[in-house]
Amino acid sequence: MQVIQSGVGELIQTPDINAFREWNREKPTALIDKTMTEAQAIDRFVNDGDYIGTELYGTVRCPMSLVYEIVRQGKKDLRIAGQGVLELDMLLAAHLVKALDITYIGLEVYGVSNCLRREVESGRIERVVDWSNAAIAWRFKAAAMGVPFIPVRSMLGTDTLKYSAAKVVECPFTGEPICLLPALILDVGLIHVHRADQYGNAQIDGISGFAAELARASKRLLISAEEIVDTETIRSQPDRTTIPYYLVDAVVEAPFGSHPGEMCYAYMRDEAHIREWVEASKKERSTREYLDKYIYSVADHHSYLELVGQDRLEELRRE
Amino acid sequence: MQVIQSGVGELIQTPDINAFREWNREKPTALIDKTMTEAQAIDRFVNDGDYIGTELYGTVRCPMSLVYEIVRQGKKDLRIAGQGVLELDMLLAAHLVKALDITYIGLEVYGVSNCLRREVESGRIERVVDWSNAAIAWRFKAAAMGVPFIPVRSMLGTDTLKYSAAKVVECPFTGEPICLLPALILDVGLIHVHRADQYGNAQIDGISGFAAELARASKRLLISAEEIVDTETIRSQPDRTTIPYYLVDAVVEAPFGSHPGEMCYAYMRDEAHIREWVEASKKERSTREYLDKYIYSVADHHSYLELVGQDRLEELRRE
Amino acid sequence: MKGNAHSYNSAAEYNPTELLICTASRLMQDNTTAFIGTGIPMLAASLAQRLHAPNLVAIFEFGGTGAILDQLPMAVGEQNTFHRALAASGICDIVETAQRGFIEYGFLGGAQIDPYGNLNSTVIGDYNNPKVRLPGSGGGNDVGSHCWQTIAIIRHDKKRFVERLDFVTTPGYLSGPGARERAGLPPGTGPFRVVTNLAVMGYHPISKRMMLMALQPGITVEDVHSNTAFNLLVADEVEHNPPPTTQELKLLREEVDRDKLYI
Amino acid sequence: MKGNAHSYNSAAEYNPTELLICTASRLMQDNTTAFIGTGIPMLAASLAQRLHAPNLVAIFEFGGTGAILDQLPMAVGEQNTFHRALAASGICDIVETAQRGFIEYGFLGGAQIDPYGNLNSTVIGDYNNPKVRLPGSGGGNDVGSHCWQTIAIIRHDKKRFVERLDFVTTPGYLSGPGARERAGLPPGTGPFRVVTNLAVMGYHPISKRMMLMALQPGITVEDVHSNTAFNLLVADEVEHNPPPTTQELKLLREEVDRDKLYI
Repeated sequence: MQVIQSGVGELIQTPDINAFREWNREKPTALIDKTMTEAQAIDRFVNDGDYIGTELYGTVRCPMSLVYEIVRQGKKDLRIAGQGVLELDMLLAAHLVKALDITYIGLEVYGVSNCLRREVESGRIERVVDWSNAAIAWRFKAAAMGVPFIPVRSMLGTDTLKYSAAKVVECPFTGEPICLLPALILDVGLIHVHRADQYGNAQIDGISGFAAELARASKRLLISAEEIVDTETIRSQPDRTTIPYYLVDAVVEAPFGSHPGEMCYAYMRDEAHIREWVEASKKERSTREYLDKYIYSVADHHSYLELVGQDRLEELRRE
Repeated sequence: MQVIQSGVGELIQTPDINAFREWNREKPTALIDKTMTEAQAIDRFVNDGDYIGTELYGTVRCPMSLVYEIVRQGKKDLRIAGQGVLELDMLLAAHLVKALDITYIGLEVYGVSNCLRREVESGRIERVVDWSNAAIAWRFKAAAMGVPFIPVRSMLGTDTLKYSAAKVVECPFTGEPICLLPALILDVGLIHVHRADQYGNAQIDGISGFAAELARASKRLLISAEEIVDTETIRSQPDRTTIPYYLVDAVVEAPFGSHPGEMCYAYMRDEAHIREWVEASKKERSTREYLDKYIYSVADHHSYLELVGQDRLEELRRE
Repeated sequence: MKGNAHSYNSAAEYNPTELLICTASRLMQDNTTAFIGTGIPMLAASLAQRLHAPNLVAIFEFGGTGAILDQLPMAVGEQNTFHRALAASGICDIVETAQRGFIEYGFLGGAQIDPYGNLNSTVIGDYNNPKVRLPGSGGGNDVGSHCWQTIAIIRHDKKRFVERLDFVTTPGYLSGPGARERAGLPPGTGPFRVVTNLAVMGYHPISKRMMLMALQPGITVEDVHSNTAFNLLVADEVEHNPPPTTQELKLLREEVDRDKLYI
Repeated sequence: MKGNAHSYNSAAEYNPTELLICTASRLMQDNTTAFIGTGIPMLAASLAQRLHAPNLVAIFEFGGTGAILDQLPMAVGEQNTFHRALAASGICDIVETAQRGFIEYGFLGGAQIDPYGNLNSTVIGDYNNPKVRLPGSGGGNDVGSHCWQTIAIIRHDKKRFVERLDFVTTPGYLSGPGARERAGLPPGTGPFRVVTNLAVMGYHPISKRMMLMALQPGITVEDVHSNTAFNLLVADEVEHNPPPTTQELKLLREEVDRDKLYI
C-alpha cells in the first residue's frame, strides 16, 4: 500500500485521535444543567487561537447568535473550517481569522465574499488550505468515527488535492488509487438546532446537514436552540436525537438564533437583512458600520432581536 | 504506508466498488410500484449462490416472512453475512448456507445455535470467516459510502483479525497501526420496517440498527413492511426516511413480519414460539419438523399467521 | 410538452440568464437523478419539473432528495430543497450516494473552464499569492468526481474558456483520455455538456476535448470561436437551439422565479 | 443506598447467577457510561439503576443510549434497550462512540479467558476444524478494543481459566505490557476486572497478569487456585465480598427479573 501522492498543504489541525479519546473521556457523563447565555458559553469555551467549525451552511440553521458573540468578545487568531456564508463572513469581517481549511465561503446567489477576498488578498489570513465540501464533512466524519483518516474518491487528480493535506494511496484491496482525508477534530463546534433539553440532548427537523458529524468531531460543543424543552420530550422520541447530551458543553436558548438565516419549518430567511449585509460587506468601512450596528452596539441576542424588530420577525415566521 | 499484516481469511465477496457503481446506475430511478408478495420477491430477486444479508439482529425487526420464503423456495448455496438469531438459524437449519462471514450467530439468552454447530462441525458449510459485530456493520458502511475499505480500531492484535480478510496498515498520518476492513457488497439485502410506500421509501421507528448501511450496501434490496402507506405520509416527514426508494427492488406488505421476533412500538416477541424453536433446533429431526410445520406446509406469510393464530398475535400487540 | 410549447421567441424577448436556464432545463430528463446546485440549476430543475420532467429527482447537497420544487430554493440547504421530499438526510449521505453511482447528472459552475472540461473556482493567479480569491470548490469537486455525467453552466468569453486553468478545482477529463481512471476517479464518469449563452458543447468521444454541438439562437460558429481562448472542436453537424418558448418563459417568469431573484 | 442495604444473606439464600449479577452491579458507578451486553450485564445495570446508580448511562450496541431499564431487555436491540432513552441510533454510531473514547466500562463474556484477560468466544479446538463452533465475537471484540475498562463476567473453572486460548476473539492485554498499543489499540484501554462465581480479579499494574482481588462469600484463595489453570497472582490484601443484600435480592427477584428469565 504505497503513498502515491501527498498534498502539500499544511495540516492546520492534527488528527490526534488518541488525544481526542483522552479528552472525550474527561467530559462529564452526568446529566447536568448546561444552559447558559451566549456570553457565558463563548467566554467559557472559546479561546483565542481555537480551531472552530459551524454548521449548517448557506444561511440555513446557522448558529448566528453564537457567532455574533464571538465577534462581540473579539476571540482572535481563530482557525476555522471554512464552509459557510454569513457566519464565517462575520468572523472574517471582524479580522478574527488566522488560518482556514476552506471549501466554500461565499454569498451564494449574491456572489463572492468580499470579506474573504480582503482577508486573503491582504495576507491577513496566514494560511488557506483548500478541500471539497464533502471532504470537510468527511473529515468530521472520520473524527466522529474515532479514526485518523477516511478514504474517499473526491479530489483525485486535481489541484484541490495537490494543495490540500490529503494523501493518495494504492488501495490494498483493489490496487486502485484512493484519496485519504485526515480526520478534522474541532476545538469548538457550534450548531443551532430546533430543540434541546437542559443537558444538551438536541433534535433537528428536516435535513441534518453535517450536524451529527460535526457534533461528534468537536472537543467542545456549543448548542443554541430555538427552544429548550423538557427531557421527557426527548425521551418520548429518542430516535430524533441527533446530538446526545454527553457531546455538549453549553446549551443556549436562542429563538431566531439563525437570523438572518432561516430555520426550516419555523421561519424564513430575512432577505432584506441579508442584502443589507451583502451591500455593507463590499467595503471595509461599511462592513465595520454593520458590525457596530448589529454586534458591537448590542449587548446580546435579545437586544439584537429587539433591534431587528418584533414585527419583522413575525413576518418571517412560517405559516 | 506499509501493509503490516493481512488476514488469512478469504474474501467471500469482493469489494468491487466500480462494478457496484455500474450496477447502481442501472437501477430504476423512476417512481414505480414495487409491491409484491414474498414469493414474487424471493423468486425474482434471490438466486442460488447469492450473498445475502439480513437486518436487524437478535429477534428484533427481523425480516422473517422473507427468510421463511427463501427456505420455502429452497434457494441454496447461499453465502451470508452471519449476524443474527432466528433468521439465519432458519437458513442454516434448512442447509441452504455454503459460506459465511460470521460475527455472531446464536440464540442470545438461550445459548449457542445448534444449527450453526451442526453445519460447521459437519463441514456442510465450506467457509467461515470471522469478524466483530461492528466490523460487519462497518463493512456495509464502506460499501454504502462507495469506497473499497474503511479504517477502524477493532480486531487489532487478535485471532479475529488473523483469520479474517482484514488488513493492518501503518496510518500515513499518525504512523500507528490501523485495521482496514474491505467493503461488503450484498447481492441481496433483506430489511423489515415499520412503514414503506409502494415505491420503497421506508421508515423505521426506534433504533436503526444497521438498516441505513445495509440498504446502501445491497445490489438488490427487499423491504418488508408492517404497513404500506401513501407516499404523502413519506413526503410529510422526509427526515424519517431511512431508506429512499431508489435503493429498493421489492416492497412486501408483511404485518407481523418479524414474528416470532418483536417490532418496537408495535408488538412484542413471542417468547413461547422462540422457545419452541430453541427446543426444536436441538436435534436435526425436530428441526426438520419445525420447518415442515411452519414453513414447508404453509403457503405464505398469511397462512403462517393463521397457523400462529390471531388470538396469539393480538396478545403480542403492545398497548 | 403541454400547451403552446412550439411558439418560439426572438432574442429581444428573453435575457441571457433566461436562455441559460431554458437550455439547461431541456437537458434534464424525466425520472433521472440530478445533483442540483445553487442558482441556474435550481431554476432549470424547477422549470423542467413543470414541463417535460415532472419526476425529475432533484438531489441537493445538504440532504434533500426528490423535492417538489414549487418554491424556488435560495440556498442548497434551505427548506425548499426538501419541500415534500422523499428523504431529507445530510451531506455525507448525499455525496456518498453519488460516490456509489446513483446520481446520473451533476451541474457545475466555475470561473474558468479548459478544453477537457476541468473547472477553476478557487483562485485567479498564483495559489499562494492570489490575484483573486474565489469562493472555493464547494460541492463542485465532489459533483465532478462522482456524478456519471456533468453539465457545466458558464458564461462564454475568452477569460473563462482558457487553454490552461490557474487552478484545477474540479476534475473534467483532466489531461485527457484515461486520466480520470488513472487518478482513481470512477470509470465511466466525466463531463457531458457545457451550456453557455452562446452554445452547447460536448466532448469528442476519443480525444475528450471540448466540441461545439449546438448554437444558441442568432449565434454563429465564428462567434463561439472568437469567445473561446482555445482550439474548440466543432461537431460535423452543429445544431441550432430553438429559442425559449413562450410557455417556458411564462412559467419561468410567473411561477419559477416570480420574485425575479435571478432573472 | 436506600433501605436495609446492609442486611446480608448466606450462600444458601441466593444462587450463583444472582451472586454474579449483584457483584457486577456493584461495579457500576452512577453517572458513568457502560456498554451493556445481553444477559447478566443487563440485569446488573437494571439493579444498579434501582440502587446506587440511578443515572448509570446504559449503552446498547444497536443504538439505545440512556434508557431507563424498568423492563428487562431480552436482546441487545429490543425496545427495552431504548425505553425512554435519550437517544436511539444504530450500531455504527454506538461503536464509534466507544472508538472515540466516550464509553468507560464494557462488559464481556466468553468461553475461555487467559492470564492477560484475552477472551475466546469463537471456537474450541482448531479453527479450521473446530471441535465446538461457538457463536463468534459478536460485539465482544469491539467492546474489548474500544472501552476504557472492560469487565469480564464468566463462570470460574479450569476449562475456562486457561493459560492459552484456542482462539483470541477479544483483546485483553494480548501478550502483556505494551502489546495493545503496539497492535494499534487505543492507549490506556484494557481489562479492568473479572467477575466470577468464586472471586473478583484485577490485573497487576506492571505485568498486566490477572490478580485475585476479592473472594466471593465462603470461597478461599485455594478454591480459586484449584479452579484456575494458570498461575493467578494474588493481591497483597484479598478482600472478602459481602454477600448479596436482602434489598438487592428483593429488587432482583421482584422487579428486575420478575419473570425469572435468568435467575
